[in-house]
Amino acid sequence: MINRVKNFGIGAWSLIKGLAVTLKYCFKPAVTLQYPTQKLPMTERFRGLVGLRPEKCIMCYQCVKICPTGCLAITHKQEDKKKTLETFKYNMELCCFCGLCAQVCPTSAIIMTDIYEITVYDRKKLAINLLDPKKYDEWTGATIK
Amino acid sequence: MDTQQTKDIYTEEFLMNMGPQHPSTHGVLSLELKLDGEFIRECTPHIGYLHRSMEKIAENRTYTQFIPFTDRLDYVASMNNNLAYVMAVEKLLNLELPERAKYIRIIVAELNRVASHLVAVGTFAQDLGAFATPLFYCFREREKIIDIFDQICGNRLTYNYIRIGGVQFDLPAGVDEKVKEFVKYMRPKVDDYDRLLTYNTIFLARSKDIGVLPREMAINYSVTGPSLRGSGVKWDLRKDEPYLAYDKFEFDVPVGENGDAWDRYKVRVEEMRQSLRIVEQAINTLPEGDPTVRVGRVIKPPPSEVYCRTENPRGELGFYVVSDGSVYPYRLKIRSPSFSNLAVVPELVKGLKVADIVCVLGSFDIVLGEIDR
Amino acid sequence: MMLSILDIIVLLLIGLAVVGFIAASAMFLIWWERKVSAHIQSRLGPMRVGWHGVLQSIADAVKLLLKENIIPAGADKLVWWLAPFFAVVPSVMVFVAIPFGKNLIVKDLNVGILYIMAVSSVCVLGIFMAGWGSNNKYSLLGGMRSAAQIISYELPLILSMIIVAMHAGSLSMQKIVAAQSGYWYILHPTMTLAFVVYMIAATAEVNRVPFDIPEAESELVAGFHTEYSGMKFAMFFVGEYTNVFLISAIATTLFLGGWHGPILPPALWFLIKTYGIVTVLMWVRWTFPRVRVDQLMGFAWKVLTPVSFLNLAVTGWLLLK
Amino acid sequence: MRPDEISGIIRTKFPQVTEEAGTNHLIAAKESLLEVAQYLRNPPLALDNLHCITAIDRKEKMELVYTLYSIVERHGVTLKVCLTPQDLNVASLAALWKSANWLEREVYDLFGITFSGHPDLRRILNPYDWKGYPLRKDYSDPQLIAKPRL
Repeated sequence: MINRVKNFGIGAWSLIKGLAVTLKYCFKPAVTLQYPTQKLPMTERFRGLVGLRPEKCIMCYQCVKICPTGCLAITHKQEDKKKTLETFKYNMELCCFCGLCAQVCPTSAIIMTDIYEITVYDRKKLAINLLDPKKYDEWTGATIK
Repeated sequence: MDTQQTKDIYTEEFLMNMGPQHPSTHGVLSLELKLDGEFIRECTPHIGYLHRSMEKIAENRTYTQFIPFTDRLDYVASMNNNLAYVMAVEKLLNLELPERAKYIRIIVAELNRVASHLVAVGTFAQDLGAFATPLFYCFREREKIIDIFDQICGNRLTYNYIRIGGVQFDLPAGVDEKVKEFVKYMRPKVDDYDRLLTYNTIFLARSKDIGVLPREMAINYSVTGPSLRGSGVKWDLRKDEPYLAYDKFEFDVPVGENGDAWDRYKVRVEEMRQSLRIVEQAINTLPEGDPTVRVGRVIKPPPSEVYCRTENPRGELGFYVVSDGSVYPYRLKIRSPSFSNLAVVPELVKGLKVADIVCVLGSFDIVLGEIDR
Repeated sequence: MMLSILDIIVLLLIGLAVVGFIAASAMFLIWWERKVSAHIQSRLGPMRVGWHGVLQSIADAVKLLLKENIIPAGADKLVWWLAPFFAVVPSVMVFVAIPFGKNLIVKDLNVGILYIMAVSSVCVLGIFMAGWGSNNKYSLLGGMRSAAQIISYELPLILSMIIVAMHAGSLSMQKIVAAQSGYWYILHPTMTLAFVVYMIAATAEVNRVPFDIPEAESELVAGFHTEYSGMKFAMFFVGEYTNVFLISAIATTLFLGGWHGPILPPALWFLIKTYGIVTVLMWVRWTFPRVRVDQLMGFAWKVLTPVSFLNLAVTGWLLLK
Repeated sequence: MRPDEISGIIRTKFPQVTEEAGTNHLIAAKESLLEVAQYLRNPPLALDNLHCITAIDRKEKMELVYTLYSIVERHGVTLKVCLTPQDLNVASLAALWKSANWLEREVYDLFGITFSGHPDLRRILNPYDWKGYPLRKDYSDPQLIAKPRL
């Protein structure tokens, strides 16, 4: 009977210690951000949407080959030894933001921007052409580093 | 229960479906419970809702292309998945790694173990009814680790950081300060969890002697990781079959006594402390040099088979890779720890109450991405 | 005795005042709980609707009003429809006997405590009907658990109230408060034990953690109010917060000297003490895990009830000595 | 004990168990699998933990690889069994190691190898009424979009 009361005492004391922990954190400042107004700045290596600097692209197709989910597709015109880019299809729906294309590109024409808010109302808008300059205006201004 | 008095009362067991969409099945797992009032007579799990047939995908991807897929296996500890897969391929190529690459991999894997255990501890407390408060504390600490990973490799959950032959980038400038500061910040927090949860009398009442897993049954079902150590089996790959540079650090392996839910939880809390010790020792003695070995862009391992396993936060994740000399692996088998850990749950749960199945399931800390592959 | 028109109007006005106070206090408590729980969990809580989210409860109420009224298939229509009323109406009826100030009381019944206990035990019917009527296995389990829990915690509750009545020598709430003018009952040794037993039993009575088995989120999805949405869910929600206010109000009246207090007006003292106890209940709610059903029942019958009977005997012996 | 010691002990006990060239994987015949497994399970080698079962579809034959470990003795053995595509059936080891129950169900589900003596051989990962065995090399499915080979 005695140790039942003793256990009861230890139990009650452990409850009070638990309350003390929550009380301690009750008066500490909050760690959360108010999302739409305050946004977390993305780090320098952050892998968001794929961005392109068309002038640097040498059409070596390395990025198309390495992409695990096959979301890049390039067509180019070849006139007497001079290759010009025609279309650079990028399908955001399949992209898994792994960063392999940006790592394998020899001239770092293709890079990962820091846009992560990708929401569309119509699925077809997820497949975009990286060549036209207005591609990311819909989401906050494109910050191609 | 079947005295004369209850013989003539017609009672009937009813079938209750728990999942696949349920607050505490830790993913898309469906448990079919045959209930007699509150008591569970039988429990049959149905899995496969998240089956993406990773092994078939692996046969159509080159060795480097499959690394982002390993992130999606145990999505709570994706660094450790990368590590296991990449070590298997390096064993195929029998590649020798520079010291710095080993140390960086250990730091990153152990930090990810702390983050994964934080999720496990938070959701286990949530399952037992401590609504949201411990979970928020654990996620507040986990956020600090995610920031460090964000700085190192650029992503917050699916890191894709470890490459065949080393790591993708070297550690950025200020990271070792941040890691040391995190370790100092995290130690008192783990003591907080002890005060808030581990010795709380209601927490003890809910998880002591629930779902007791004896030693032999644990080994027989090949349960691995903290759930095995909770049953008193001192088996940790980092100590018994040291890979990378684990033999250079001293840490001890926490072991539970009678293998109930509380012991498994206690082992995880203890392991967080040990992982912090490893990270501290690794970051202090980080060697200089280039963390990657030059491996050609096209990786064609010689035709052979290899099995390599590492100590994941949930157990031993093994990769059996068969290569036939081409760029694609011929067969890639993923031995997932949660798959075998889940196989024990129906055995342990017979006769317990509905509230206990949630406790036992939470104490095994399963992740369905890894089970269904 | 025929009620003249004037009496009826006065009664209606009083009724309106009470219901208005209940709605306002429920709204305030919902907002207050979200802020307290937020700061405990080192986050900010509602911040967008009004200064520090003050209008958040109103926004929630409007949202719930606009929700579609879904009746689950195969539900026992009448029982399911009636359940919210049975959960809320008894709580409102209890407000008759709560003394807010010197003469700020609807009707000073001389059987105050008896009336309160009789009326508030009807709540369990509402929860049980909700569990049974929703034709959902989770709700059924939740309803069964709530019936067992509330009935078995009523005994220690009544016993601790009787101990106070014995000391005060009357059942009427005003007389109990009057008896405590100089000397709060909580300071008396047997009364402190009764206060502790009362608080534990009262937390179980209103299904708050660590005894919130009937609507255990992590096991029974949402327990008895799984199938309720819109205004019906809002009624359960308001009912729960009114009950929390009630048990704190009764606790202040019986143990903390009701509206007695040095300089501030009596009604303000009453509210300060009541909301103080409610904040402690919230603090407890966001710290402890949930007890299992059989432990809960065991605790009620094997610990609380014997302790209350012992306390009763000791009080009787003390008073008669 | 070192791997070659272990294979030495086993091969002395079971002459028909051969060793694969290079690696020290042991290859046992289909019929003697249960008997060899029984021996491995008991004390001299005490392999108490069937870690993983891998099936490899080599087109002309199907290989089953049992990875066994012993926590007591801290050593491991890899046992292989070759099956001809005609009769994809082998004795189930669920009686010896309980982990084999789910592992064999997964191999049955993805490769179609039936295990005689298994408590309840059902599909585990795919829907129960799925046609065909996905991980076989000759498995083709109209919706399966093969990634363009390099």
